[in-house]
Amino acid sequence: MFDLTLTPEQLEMRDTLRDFAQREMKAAAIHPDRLQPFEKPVMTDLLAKAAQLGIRTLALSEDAGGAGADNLTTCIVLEELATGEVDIATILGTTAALGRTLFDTLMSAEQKARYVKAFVDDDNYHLAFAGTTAEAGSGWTYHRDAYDDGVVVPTAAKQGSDWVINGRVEAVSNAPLAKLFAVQVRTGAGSKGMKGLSTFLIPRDTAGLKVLDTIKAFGGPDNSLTRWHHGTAAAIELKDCKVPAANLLGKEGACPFADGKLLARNSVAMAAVSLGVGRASYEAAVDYAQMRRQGGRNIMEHQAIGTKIADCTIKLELSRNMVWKAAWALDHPEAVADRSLSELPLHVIARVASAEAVHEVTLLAAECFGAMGVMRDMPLQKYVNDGFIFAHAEDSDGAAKLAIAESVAGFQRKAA
Amino acid sequence: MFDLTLTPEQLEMRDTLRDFAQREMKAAAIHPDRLQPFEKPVMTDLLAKAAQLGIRTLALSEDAGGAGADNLTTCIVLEELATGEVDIATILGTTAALGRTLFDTLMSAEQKARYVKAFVDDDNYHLAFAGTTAEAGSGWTYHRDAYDDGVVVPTAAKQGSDWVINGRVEAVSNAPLAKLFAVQVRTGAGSKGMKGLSTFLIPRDTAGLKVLDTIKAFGGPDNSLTRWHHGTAAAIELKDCKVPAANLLGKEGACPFADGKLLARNSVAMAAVSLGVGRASYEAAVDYAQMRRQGGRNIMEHQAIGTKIADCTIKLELSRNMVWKAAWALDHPEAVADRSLSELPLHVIARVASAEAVHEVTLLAAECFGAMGVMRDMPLQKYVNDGFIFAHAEDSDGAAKLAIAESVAGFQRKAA
Amino acid sequence: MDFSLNEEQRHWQSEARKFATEVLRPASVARDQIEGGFEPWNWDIIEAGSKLGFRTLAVPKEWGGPGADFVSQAIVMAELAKGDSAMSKAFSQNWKWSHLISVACSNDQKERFLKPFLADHRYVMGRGITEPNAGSDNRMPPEDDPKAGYRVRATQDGKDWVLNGEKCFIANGSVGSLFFVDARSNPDVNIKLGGTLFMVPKGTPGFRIGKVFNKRGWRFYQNAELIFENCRLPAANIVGEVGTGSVKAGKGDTTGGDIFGDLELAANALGVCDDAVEMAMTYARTAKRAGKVLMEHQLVQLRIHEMHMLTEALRSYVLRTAWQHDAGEHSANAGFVMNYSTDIIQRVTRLNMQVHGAEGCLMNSRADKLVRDAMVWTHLAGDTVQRVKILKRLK
Amino acid sequence: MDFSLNEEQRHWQSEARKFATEVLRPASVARDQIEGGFEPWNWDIIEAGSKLGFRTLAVPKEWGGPGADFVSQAIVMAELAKGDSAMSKAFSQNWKWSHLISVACSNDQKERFLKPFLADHRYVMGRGITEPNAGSDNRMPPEDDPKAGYRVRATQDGKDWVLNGEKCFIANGSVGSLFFVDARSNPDVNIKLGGTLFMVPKGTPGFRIGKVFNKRGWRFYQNAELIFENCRLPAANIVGEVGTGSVKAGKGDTTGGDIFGDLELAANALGVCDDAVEMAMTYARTAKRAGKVLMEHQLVQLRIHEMHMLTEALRSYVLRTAWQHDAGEHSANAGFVMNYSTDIIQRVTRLNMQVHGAEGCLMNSRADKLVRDAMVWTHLAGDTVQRVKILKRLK
Repeated sequence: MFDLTLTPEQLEMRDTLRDFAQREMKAAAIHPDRLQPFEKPVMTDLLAKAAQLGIRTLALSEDAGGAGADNLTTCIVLEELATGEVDIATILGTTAALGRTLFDTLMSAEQKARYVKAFVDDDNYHLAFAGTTAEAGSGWTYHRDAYDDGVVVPTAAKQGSDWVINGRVEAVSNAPLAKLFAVQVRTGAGSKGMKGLSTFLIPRDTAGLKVLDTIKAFGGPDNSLTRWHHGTAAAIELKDCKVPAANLLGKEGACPFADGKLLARNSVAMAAVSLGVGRASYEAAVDYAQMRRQGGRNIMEHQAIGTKIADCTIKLELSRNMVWKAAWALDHPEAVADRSLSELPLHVIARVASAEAVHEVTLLAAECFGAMGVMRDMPLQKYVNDGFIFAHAEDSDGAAKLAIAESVAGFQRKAA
Repeated sequence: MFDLTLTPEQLEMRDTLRDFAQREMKAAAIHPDRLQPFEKPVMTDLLAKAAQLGIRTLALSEDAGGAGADNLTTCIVLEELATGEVDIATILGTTAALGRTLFDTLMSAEQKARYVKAFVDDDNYHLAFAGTTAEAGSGWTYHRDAYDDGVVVPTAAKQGSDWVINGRVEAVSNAPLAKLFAVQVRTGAGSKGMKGLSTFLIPRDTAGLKVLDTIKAFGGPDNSLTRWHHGTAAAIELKDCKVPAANLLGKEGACPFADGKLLARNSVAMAAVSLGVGRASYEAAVDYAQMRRQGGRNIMEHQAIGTKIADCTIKLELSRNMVWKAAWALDHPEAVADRSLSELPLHVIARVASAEAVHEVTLLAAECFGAMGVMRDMPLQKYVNDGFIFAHAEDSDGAAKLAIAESVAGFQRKAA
Repeated sequence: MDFSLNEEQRHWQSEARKFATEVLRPASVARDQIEGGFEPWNWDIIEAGSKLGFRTLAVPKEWGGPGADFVSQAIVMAELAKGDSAMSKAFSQNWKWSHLISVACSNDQKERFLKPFLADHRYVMGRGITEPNAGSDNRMPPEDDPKAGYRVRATQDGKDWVLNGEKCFIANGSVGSLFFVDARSNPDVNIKLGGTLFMVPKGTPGFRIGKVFNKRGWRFYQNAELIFENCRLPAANIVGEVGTGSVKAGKGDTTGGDIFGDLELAANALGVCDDAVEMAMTYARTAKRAGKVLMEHQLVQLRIHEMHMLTEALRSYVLRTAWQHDAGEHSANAGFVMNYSTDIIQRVTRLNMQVHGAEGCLMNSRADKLVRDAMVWTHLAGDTVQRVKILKRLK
Repeated sequence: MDFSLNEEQRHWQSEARKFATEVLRPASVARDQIEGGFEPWNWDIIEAGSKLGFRTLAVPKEWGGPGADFVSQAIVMAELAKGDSAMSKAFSQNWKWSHLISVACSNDQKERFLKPFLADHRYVMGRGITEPNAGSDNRMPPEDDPKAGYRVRATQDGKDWVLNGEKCFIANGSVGSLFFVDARSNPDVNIKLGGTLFMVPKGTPGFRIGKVFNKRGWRFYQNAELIFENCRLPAANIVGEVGTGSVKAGKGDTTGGDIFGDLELAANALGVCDDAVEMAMTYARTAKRAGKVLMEHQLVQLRIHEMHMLTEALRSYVLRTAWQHDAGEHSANAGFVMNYSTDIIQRVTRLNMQVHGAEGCLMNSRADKLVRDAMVWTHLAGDTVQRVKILKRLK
């Protein structure tokens, strides 16, 4: 029965996080001293505080020691957190989503027994997935079979009961903080594309695993590249990294992440994070428009500003509906079976639609601020930048739309 | 508890109407002989058939003899109907929404006793509201008090226990078919604006009530105006039209429609109708794109067409979410009280957002058809025209957005 | 740099403006409201405009035409289109073919076709490329499919050629006296190698008009099917060589874009935008909402601002491109400005409709007409295939 | 009509292109990546460009300047901006004030200010209008509120005037040698009657620089607070008459728009768009997705097509407007093309970023820089107040 009522627990979590974001995070996050420099190190004290509120283990099952929150609740929480600070929301969202996937879905009982207690107990314990999926950039192979040359991952060779891994993975989200990595490697010698991939659990302190420098504001030759992600990320390097066969996640040569479905949870979480940024910029604009006087009235009372505010309102409302729907759908596959929901890839639609909407909202919000919208001591320019990053990610841009079109056409790609 | 599952009844109604729209309505609605001429008379046989499926009394309470459908179910039904033919969906949607409002909400027991049986029994019995509301065009008075000179309605003078009404109302939806009118009149001599308005129930056969010619394709001096609405409409004229005081709806001088809130149901219904048109054009484009070959493949397989299809998919998905949310919200004011829903005017957002989306969807769909998108014997050009009408209505255009901005600002207009 | 018009350009501008104001505009909405595909057409309008030189404007002076330059042509199209876009197109549609004749045809062909064209005020021309299964494939033949593109078959029979097949959506189809028809002289190779361009006069046995299309926009302008059933033509009716493909046969492309066709649509769009801006300004200064004329509402100010701004940008681009044609400067601008005009005409006519708004259940008929006319650009001037094709013109 | 450049215009174009390629572009991203508000500034670049005439380009020949026409000015700005938008603006920012001096200042003032400006390669100028509570109210003073607009107070004291108050967001604030400051000589009437324009040289007692703003875009270009605490100026530093309002004092408006200021931003945007188009083309021809270079993907083709199309439309409009200025033709185009350039620069730089896409967690720094530079247009050249104001220029 269709019902948009939130549970008292959901409302309470929303209140708690909204309060935390407004009171504790925001002042630090948008302090001019933090806004002006290019580098914005993760505010680790706030990250730990947020972890103490249970966000890190939010989605982990209650049995395993988490809060067992469903995807919708997770989205509600992450949106609030992101109104306070986007990197913290991204880091926690990544760990929370991976926590559920790794511990509750993929690990064997034995593996879980080895790692879950430390994960639950340690507020600074984060998770990272280092790998690629068939979904990543699939739009570029629109209506063609998968193109396999792009899939380069570390290789693993069997050595007794161990595997020895060599290779490098660029730009692994959460890597600078993660204590446990799920690393995709090629075990099948001579295999290509997404076939012959396996995933290993590798604790950070494993010999041969090196987390490289955190990605900085500028990089590349002559600083020709600019940091372009939320959260925190670094490359990892594996040099003769020996991992016991017991750390293999699932079956050899059948990487559970390969088809990308397990990461739908993460797409939706990131969509919720984007909503938080959009809302932060929108709320700033509404407040300012009701205070700033020009033309003999508060600027809110001018039709031109009113139109911008209304456009923001509409875009955020529509995006949130879509994100929540996609989140709920992930937990309720039966709703597709009974035809309450369509078979469209709702998580992709949510990610694309919210990214575009939030991008536009941050720009409209900045316009309300005039020159102050580009000053580095003001938060608007950062919200705008955050919005650009959401909108120009591989999984939220034109190629992602093509994945939607393929689904409409019922196209099935032969895996490479 | 958040839940997007539809009831078996909702799914069944959707199937029934989808089947009816596809099998019975569509062939007649988009037959070249109907598409080519400017005039498109209402297909009264199909209208009656749809009425026999119970759509006319869909929202009327079960006690009163209707199906007692909630707003969400009504929207699901109207969307399907509109994929078949937009005018029939509009007429039925108008009658269904007014049926609930008039019989179940506004009429006294005595009034209901007089009219409800005929309404329920007669498949050709339609309803019309002739009047104006403070909401209509309120955006133009953005952040100013209501402007009263615009409110011109017929006047009523007491004569014994009767009221004698004189005046004219332009462009009354459903007037050509309606058997019962709710007519807004000014009873308070000297009153201005929305104050001093009353509403009377006036059966079509009342002496002195004349329904003028149905609005045709062209009108105005030198045919300088073009028909620009869905459904069917005509002006009504009241000449010494004597109506017993017993036909007063509610209290004298307190027109229940004045603040526009009762018509929110109608906004949402029309938003659902717009979705149906958008979907019809979208489905036509998807079918065509999977059949038409150019460039050595079905055009669906070209990225440029895939992008258009994906954009349509996203827009329709987001609009439907919003319309359903607004529909559900109308039946669940408690969800605002418990903060599951915001206090925004969701019905306005749904109307504006769906109108814009459907407008864009019909244009994108027509683009997929090339030259055939503008030929009058093909349905695409009609869908495009329908989309324009949705997008350029007073309650879906720029001024409507300003009403949303006023709500964000918490602005309360002094009624004129 | 100098943007001012010379005397001849000013002359054509004022002639066209006068004709548009006095003849086209008064007939515009009325003809648009006539039912049917053919019926909105009117020969008197064509004849009146022809007498002023608008039908033959592009014919070179040495062949007895006015020989107006491209800047003048652009200005005339825009001025006429401000009166009625479809009527303007009915005139300018002839220019590219008269241009084609003078550039690519033999003297014999010129004698046989250019002279009657000049002499007869009701002689109009068209070109048949599109077929039911060959639309964008004619514009951009897929490399991996040599059979793609038009399929009307041309078979040699002695000294003659025999055409069989169907063309659809052909401009001036129902009223033309002469058609340039692209046919496949060799069906086994791609259209650049197997295509030949024929001149088919009205009345040729085996050639007839099929269905006349009934359109949503540009209702005055004619569009029909051409049907060839053993239509026999002398080899003397071939433009250029057999099997050179139609672009090459037409010696089409010397300035980096189509010599004229692309600019034509951009200039026409400019006239429509001018019309829309004027309509919106006039209306906004008189109609009121909430006690204030529309022009005092920011909502409307921003719409009209945008309309005016986009129209002036389009004017600048059209004039620059016309000048580039005249100067023989290599550029892909003709194609780009055509695509650009698609975006602008649609945006500007829609904003005009928004400014007018719905009055109760009715919309200003001309505002509605402009939007419908503008929709024609979608497939003529700005679909994605055209954009991709034109991008390829860049060096 | 003639769009070709004359010899002088071609000269300035090639000089500017060379300087942009050899000096500005190599320094562009590096200076953008320097932390701080003032720090990205570099006097050597200013001096090098000044020696080539770019700082003083608009000073009339009779006063010893290059006296370039508006078309040349537009071309130079675009060429320099293709190297670096903020650096281009740092040069052209001086042109309007040198223009103002030559048009509106007394000979005595010219002697005192134009001569040193010409002589010193590091002499740059600015104008102070905006204040914390007076932004758009300066552009479009509300009719019902005479106190709206700038509030810096100018009080007469004997033959002198004394300024008190603060200006913010003042271009060249931290590096200028001379500022034109709008002050309120009569606070009780609106700024058109109570406003007076003062020339305030650096070093005047009571005048100092406050905060230097740290911006997201145009990081090279300076922006600061000006603070006046009993800053005493001789009456000889008043431009024009007391209480004529700043526009009138500056004899600002003889072509229907600001003589120069509006065109300046449009021409600068053109250079940025040219840069973006070139970047996108280069990248799309080498980077691959799914085994094909980006340029073979329709997704990317359509983006680059749009970038090129919009850039050429903007170029056409900028050049036409520059010519209109030179011809003294009345038009509101300067304002419209400025607003237009806002829309175009933002769209084109964003498409460029989309073409580049995210490479893992990194974005091309220059693609990112262009987007940030483009954001500056939002409030300088295209906010809704400016659009509404410019619409009012239409007759």
